[in-house]
Amino acid sequence: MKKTTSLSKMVIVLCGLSICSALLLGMVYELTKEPIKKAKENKELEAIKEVVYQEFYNNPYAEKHKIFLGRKKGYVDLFPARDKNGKITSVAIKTYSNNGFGGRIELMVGFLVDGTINKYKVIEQKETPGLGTKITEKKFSHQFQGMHPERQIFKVKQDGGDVDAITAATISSRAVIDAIERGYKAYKKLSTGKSDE
Amino acid sequence: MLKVSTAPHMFAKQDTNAIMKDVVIALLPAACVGIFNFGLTALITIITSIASCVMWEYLTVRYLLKKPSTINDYSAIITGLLLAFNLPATIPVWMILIGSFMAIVVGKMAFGGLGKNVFNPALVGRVFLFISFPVQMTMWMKPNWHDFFNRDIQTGATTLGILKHIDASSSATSLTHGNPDISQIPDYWHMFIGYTGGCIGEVSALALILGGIYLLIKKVITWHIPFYYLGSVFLFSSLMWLATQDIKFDPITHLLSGGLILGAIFMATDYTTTPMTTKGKIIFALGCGILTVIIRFYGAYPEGVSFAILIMNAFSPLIDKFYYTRVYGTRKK
Amino acid sequence: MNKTSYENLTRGIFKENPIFVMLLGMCPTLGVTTTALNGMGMGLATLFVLLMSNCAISAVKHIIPEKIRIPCFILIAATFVTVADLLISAYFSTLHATLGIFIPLIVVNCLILGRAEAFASKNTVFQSALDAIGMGIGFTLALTLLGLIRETLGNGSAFGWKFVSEDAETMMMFIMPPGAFLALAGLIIIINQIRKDKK
Amino acid sequence: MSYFMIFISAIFVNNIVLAQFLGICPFLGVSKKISTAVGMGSAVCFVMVLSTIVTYLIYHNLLLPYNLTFMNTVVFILVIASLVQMVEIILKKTSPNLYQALGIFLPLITTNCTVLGVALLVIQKDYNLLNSVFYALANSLGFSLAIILFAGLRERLSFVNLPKAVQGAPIALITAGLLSMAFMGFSGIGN
Amino acid sequence: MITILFSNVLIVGGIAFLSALMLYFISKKFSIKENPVLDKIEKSLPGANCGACGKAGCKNFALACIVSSREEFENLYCPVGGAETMQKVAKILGFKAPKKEPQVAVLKCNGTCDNAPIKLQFDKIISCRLANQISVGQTECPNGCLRLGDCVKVCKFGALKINEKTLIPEVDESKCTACGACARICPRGLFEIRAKGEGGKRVYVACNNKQKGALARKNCKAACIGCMKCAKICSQIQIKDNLSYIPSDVSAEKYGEELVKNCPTGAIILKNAQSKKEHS
Amino acid sequence: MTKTFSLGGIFPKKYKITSEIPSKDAGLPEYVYIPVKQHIGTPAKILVNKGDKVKVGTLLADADGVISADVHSSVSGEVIRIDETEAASGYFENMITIKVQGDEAEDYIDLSQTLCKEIPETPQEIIDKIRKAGVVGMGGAGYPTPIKDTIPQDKKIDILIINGIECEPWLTSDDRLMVEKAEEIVIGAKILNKLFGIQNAIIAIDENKLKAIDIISNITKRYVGVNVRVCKTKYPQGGEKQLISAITGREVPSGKLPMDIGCLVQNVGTVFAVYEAVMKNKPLYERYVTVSGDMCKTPQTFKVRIGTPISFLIDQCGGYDEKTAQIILGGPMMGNSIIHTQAPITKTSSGVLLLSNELSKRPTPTDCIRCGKCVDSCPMGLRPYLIGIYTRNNLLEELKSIHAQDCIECGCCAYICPARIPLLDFCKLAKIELKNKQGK
Ligand SMILES: Cc1cc2nc3c(=O)[nH]c(=O)nc-3n(C[C@H](O)[C@H](O)[C@H](O)COP(=O)(O)O)c2cc1C
Ligand SMILES: Cc1cc2nc3c(=O)[nH]c(=O)nc-3n(C[C@H](O)[C@H](O)[C@H](O)COP(=O)(O)O)c2cc1C
Ligand SMILES: Cc1cc2nc3c(=O)[nH]c(=O)nc-3n(C[C@H](O)[C@H](O)[C@H](O)COP(=O)(O)O)c2cc1C
Ligand SMILES: Cc1cc2nc3c(=O)[nH]c(=O)nc-3n(C[C@H](O)[C@H](O)[C@H](O)CO)c2cc1C
Ligand code: SF4
Ligand code: SF4
Ligand code: SF4
Ligand code: SF4
Ligand code: FES
Repeated sequence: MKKTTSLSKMVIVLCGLSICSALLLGMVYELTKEPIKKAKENKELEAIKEVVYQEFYNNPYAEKHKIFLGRKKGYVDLFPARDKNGKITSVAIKTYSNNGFGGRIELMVGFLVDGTINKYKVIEQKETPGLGTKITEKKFSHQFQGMHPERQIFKVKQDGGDVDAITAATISSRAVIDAIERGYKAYKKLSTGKSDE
Repeated sequence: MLKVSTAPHMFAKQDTNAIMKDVVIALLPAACVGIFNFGLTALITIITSIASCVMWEYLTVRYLLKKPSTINDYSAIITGLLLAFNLPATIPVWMILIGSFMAIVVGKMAFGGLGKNVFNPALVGRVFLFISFPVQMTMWMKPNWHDFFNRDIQTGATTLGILKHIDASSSATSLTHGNPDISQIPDYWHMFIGYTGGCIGEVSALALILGGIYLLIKKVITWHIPFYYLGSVFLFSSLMWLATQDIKFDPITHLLSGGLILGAIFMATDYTTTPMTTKGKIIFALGCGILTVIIRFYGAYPEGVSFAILIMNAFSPLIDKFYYTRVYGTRKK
Repeated sequence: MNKTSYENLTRGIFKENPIFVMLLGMCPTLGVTTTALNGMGMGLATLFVLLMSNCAISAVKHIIPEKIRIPCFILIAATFVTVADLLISAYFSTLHATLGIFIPLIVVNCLILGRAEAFASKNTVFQSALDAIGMGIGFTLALTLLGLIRETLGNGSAFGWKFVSEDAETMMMFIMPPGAFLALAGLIIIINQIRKDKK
Repeated sequence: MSYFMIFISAIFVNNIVLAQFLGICPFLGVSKKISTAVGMGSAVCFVMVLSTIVTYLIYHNLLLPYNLTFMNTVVFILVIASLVQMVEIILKKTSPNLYQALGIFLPLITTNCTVLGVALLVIQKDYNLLNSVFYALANSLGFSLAIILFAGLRERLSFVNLPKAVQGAPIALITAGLLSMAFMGFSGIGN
Repeated sequence: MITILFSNVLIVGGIAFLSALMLYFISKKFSIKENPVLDKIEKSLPGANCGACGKAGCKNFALACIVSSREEFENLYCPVGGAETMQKVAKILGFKAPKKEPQVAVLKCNGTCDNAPIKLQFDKIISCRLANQISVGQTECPNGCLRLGDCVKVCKFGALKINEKTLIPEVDESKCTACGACARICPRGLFEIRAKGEGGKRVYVACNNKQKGALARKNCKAACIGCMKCAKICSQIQIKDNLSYIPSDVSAEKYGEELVKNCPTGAIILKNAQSKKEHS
Repeated sequence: MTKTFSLGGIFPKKYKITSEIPSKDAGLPEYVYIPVKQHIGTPAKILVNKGDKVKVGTLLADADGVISADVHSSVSGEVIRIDETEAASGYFENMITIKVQGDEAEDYIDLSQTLCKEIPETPQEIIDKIRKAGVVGMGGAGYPTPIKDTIPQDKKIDILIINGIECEPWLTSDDRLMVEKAEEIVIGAKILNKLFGIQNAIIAIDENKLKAIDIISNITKRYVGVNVRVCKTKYPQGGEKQLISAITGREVPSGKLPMDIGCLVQNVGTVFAVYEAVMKNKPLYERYVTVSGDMCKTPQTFKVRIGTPISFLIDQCGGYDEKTAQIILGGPMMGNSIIHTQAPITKTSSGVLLLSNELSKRPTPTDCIRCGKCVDSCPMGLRPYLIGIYTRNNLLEELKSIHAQDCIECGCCAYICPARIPLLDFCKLAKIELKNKQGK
């Protein structure tokens, strides 16, 4: 305790340590930069693979479209999946809703070319475990396969629609519908040829 | 041999047991309405709840705390009865066991038993069940005055559930466009006598008020908490109602529906978990009222009474610490 | 292995378990233990950081001036936390997503600094490493156990394997915040009881 | 999000201690008396707002432009630790009473997750500076509210003779659990 | 890679540099003289905060030690820590430790169940201090033990308990620190903090009854009746208000047995007549 | 409008079974035992010797020190013993034992029954006469009246309150006194009015003493400056501070005396003693005492010579058997149990109660259920449950901060507590400890 610390020693030690730290971390960062990016890409690719209609032969990731939905509604990403011939069989759209119980929910939704929903996968959600998280379960998500946002009344039953909401998690169910609808709008916008990019 | 003892040498008749017995008596009318409404299932729920609360208390006292049994002070019976009052009649028996465990063991005995707990045990049990099993806890039986043994359970939404739903779907237009749900809201008279869906004990305002009057006469409770609690809910929902003309703020519906009257008369008045002084009690009741309104109008839950009381329970020690009766002779000039 | 080394290694596992006995590092303990696997992941990440920082601190302890002791210790811990963060996000990206903000928060986990102050700043590198391993294992075990209990009660599964049917009712409270407190309280009561019986 | 909603959300709905699990150690450790809880709460308020401003500025003016966001943790904690130490030194000199009251817990603010947590969260949530300050203030108030309420409850419990097995940490955790359960009543407000 | 490393080192190093600088200057500017001695003394005290030393808690005692002069220090004594602790404190301060004989609390009442039978029924009186205000007590001895155990409740060291057979409190010598709390609380002043005596051997009058002999005997067989027999054995012993007092410097070794033998009522007690080990 | 105090209070069962029974002279016992200390303060200095012949009214002991009071003989006879004698509590106190022989009074005493209405004395003479008569407060505390009634220069009394409440259950001695000596009391009030130079004496009587209210209000119509106020029957309406707040709306600040806010409270018995002292030169040697209780065979209010053994009164009421579990001196709320019935009645004894076990049994305490009834009942606005908790944990600072020292020991809290916690005991302990600490 009696040691009086000199300024120079304090500065040298603290700076020295932080410089070591900076060097070490800089290197680790460089080393992990690629794997991290890959991991992120892979995650989306996995999701795309899961929701599109058929196996694809292109790299949808490379053909990413950003679709602008108006100032308030923001962007969604669209990934086309092509067959061997390069023909688009279905598209995966990374869409979202801000109306989840815990805030933002991100989904990857697969649409057939006519707009029929194929499957969706939840990429990110902060719903209540055991309640809102049931949107990730098959029991709920399966009902969407084959639905078409325009042909069916695309609402939960409580609101007079055709979708069975999760018991006690109507809000989350509505949010999924909202997200899918947003994706569908984007898809329609694109297929009617008014792409932004 | 003459006895020596310190003053005073006479005592009021009313002791802890007498008080608790009075509360049980005051709860009976509401229990009868519940059983009348929901039949055998309600009776089974009430009995299971009381029995399991008493059982848990006995087990913890005898085998964990290793003290003489305290079950004959009737407080576990009140907790059991009030827990049952806060459950839908259709609840499975095993859930009642879990709920009463939470109420008695976690909510009461862990803190040292009667008079020491800081949260209302019955509400601890109810809220635990409510959060854990939202589906079962929101299956409301419709009242049926004709068939005691009715087996096919008809469920429907409670008044507050309907109000909440209007809120969620199309609030602004609900009145003008004749939302089908509104027709399901029972009229005031039915709500007052209790011909409506809901938890076993909360449906009949009439029966609860009768019990409350009994408690007032017996001087078990004072009028402050029920009055200020109900009054503040009425006031706030009236203000909202006047401002918006929206059915979901109808103050009388709010007074009569949900567990408000049950909570105001029987649960916000629980001695142990509420402030000690009249001043504190008034603050407590106002807090409960405001929180109830906020949760009902803005929260995820259709009903806010349980949470409001629990939250204010947490505030009670602070209220007790900072708001107390002015000591004689300390008046500021 | 001599006696003190053995003692240093095993102390953290039961006798001075950082969670059950010393109540250190409560935030991740309660925050991430919604499942056993999350708990284990967090535990291992902490173990890694604890080990590295304990070693590093005991190695440089002599040159650190008193006044900036804490900033220095924490800087060292932060470095290894960032290493762990980067590695996990590169190679275990799903885990990274679930642990979220709690990974960077390892740095302020009282356990790390607590051991740095109480042990590493006074002992050799080797002993510090043993201490870190012991404490880390104790921490990991505790987190896994707590996660397991919460997962079992709250979700009806263990290490991701669901042993009740999809529709079965589980006590959802246990995977929500209040359940974390209650489950830990229950666990500590049981452990207190065991320790008492042992005595 | 309006400032009002930031406040309501941070104090009641997503209370930093009871719902987000940050700062549990001081929450359990410094809550035996209301007076110390008040002291800790105000210390956290002060340090949290201060450090959020500093880290925000560093992040947006140094780390982000130079692509060094991976250094967040290191830089933030370094800054926070130094700040806390400075506050401690200053407090010791200028207000010995407060220093005495907070005792050994002042250095513990460094290892209080809330401070670093909030610094990281405002970055994650992409708030602007003013929002960040509000968010930090709201969260520290949320922390104070939780710890003061909890201290009130514990002060009451301190006069109760409890069985050995539940004394101390277990009963504190049970109380905290029930408190957190009560606060779940606020969930959904703001949706 | 190089650019990242470079900017990283520069920025992080810079921040560290600045932090260190500021820390240094602030600690310079706001530095306060700490008294490491205070800390040391406080650490060597027992930390019971019982107030037996006459100061409000251990910290204040430590403060008093620091500011004390050599003579003043002689008068400071922590009975709980005893000579050993004072030795330590003295060493820290560079003083000589005050010498004090080890002390212990003794009960000046032998109104056991046998000696003083219960004549009055107490109905749930919770405290000796209250009972003393309203009544002579269960045995009707106006100076004797009330048997309600205020002393037991106040002893922080668990050195007292009411003996179930005799109904009066009993001092556990091994636990008693001579803090004097019991002496302060007993409404009848029945405790004396007394030197332990050579080899723990001590002789004292276990009675506090100031009534005249006959009256005293009426309520308690073991009452001191002021018969002067003890005073004849040793001139230091004095009788006042019909009550004998044996000062602690009366050697128990020398007079103990004789005193006990000659007291007609058995009011004189010789503690640890045999050496301690045999006793146990 | 009946007046009452605003904070707290309780409504115990009244048991005023002796209120309609006219008082009776208890007569002369064989021996009387006169303690030299029947008041707060220093014991009086004994002037007589063993063997001396005394008459009624002979000065036995002289006030000694600032706060003390003279003690007179209540009988005629021979002093046979001056020694420590067993008092009601069992302790030994200095008493003068007199063997009664005949009933002769000192000449200076006017024993006629005529009313004297004129007050010729000056204030100084009034005080002197009160002092000479050995008058002490008969409301229970026994504070020497001449000292209480000597108002320092810088203070001014503007209202004299005469306390005829008698709120304790069973007791009716003040009630009977007011009915039987109404006019004397009113004149006594006038005397005190003159002493303080005011025209504002208020006789406070509680609602259920209909007869006393009726008689006294009729009399006061004829006297200027003396009025009657009816108070609600509520315990402890008779407490000094409660009475002041009921009558005047003022509050005695914590730690201050009533005279600081211009009030003075005097018991009706004291006022009657003042009348007799000033107008009849009669020292305070007898008083009204109620003997009652559920184990008392023929309850009765007596006019008793000071020093009469309690057993002498009990025997006149049919004695007591083994079913009597407890004998209380004073009221059931504030009185003390006694063990020695040979002990004498003193200037401050207002009643003797013989209680059965059922009535007086101390119930077993259980855990506090935090009902708040103790808080609601405390007339001082204290929080008795907290005093209990803090006392048990010996937290003196906290006790002080919640004003535990202001407790008037009325016992409302202990009476009402459904968990039967001995709250009054804790309050008393708290006060003992606080005083000890202050002393240090
Ligand atoms: C703590 C808590 C968490 C909840 N989590 C969700 C959720 O994740 N998703 C959801 O849709 N509803 C959730 N809810 C319920 C909603 O707030 C709302 O009550 C419900 O969705 C509408 O009721 P219903 O589905 O029974 O018609 C939650 C409620 C609470 C109190
Ligand atoms: C220790 C003590 C000192 C008092 N001093 C005075 C005094 O100086 N002047 C005075 O008028 N009354 C004094 N009083 C009288 C009180 O104000 C009060 O009238 C008296 O205690 C009787 O109160 P009670 O019968 O409520 O119990 C004193 C009382 C006590 C106990
Ligand atoms: C709780 C309580 C109750 C009392 N009740 C009475 C009562 O009923 N009548 C009465 O004369 N004095 C009563 N006293 C005493 C008065 O406070 C006060 O001392 C007395 O009236 C002063 O008059 P004194 O000095 O003439 O005795 C009571 C005191 C207390 C503390
Ligand atoms: C007026 C009154 C209301 C009560 N309300 C409740 C209640 O809401 N919940 C409960 O568990 N017990 C209640 N009790 C019973 C008892 O006080 C409760 O179990 C305690 O909280 C246990 O310490 C009540 C008792 C009384 C006298
Ligand atoms: S020694 Fe004193 S304090 Fe102890 S029990 Fe006897 S009378 Fe009470
Ligand atoms: S017995 Fe008395 S002197 Fe000895 S430690 Fe206990 S309280 Fe102190
Ligand atoms: S005894 Fe004291 S605390 Fe109890 S009610 Fe009376 S004044 Fe209040
Ligand atoms: S009256 Fe008794 S039970 Fe009620 S709060 Fe007071 S002490 Fe507790
Ligand atoms: S781990 Fe969060 S405060 Fe300790």
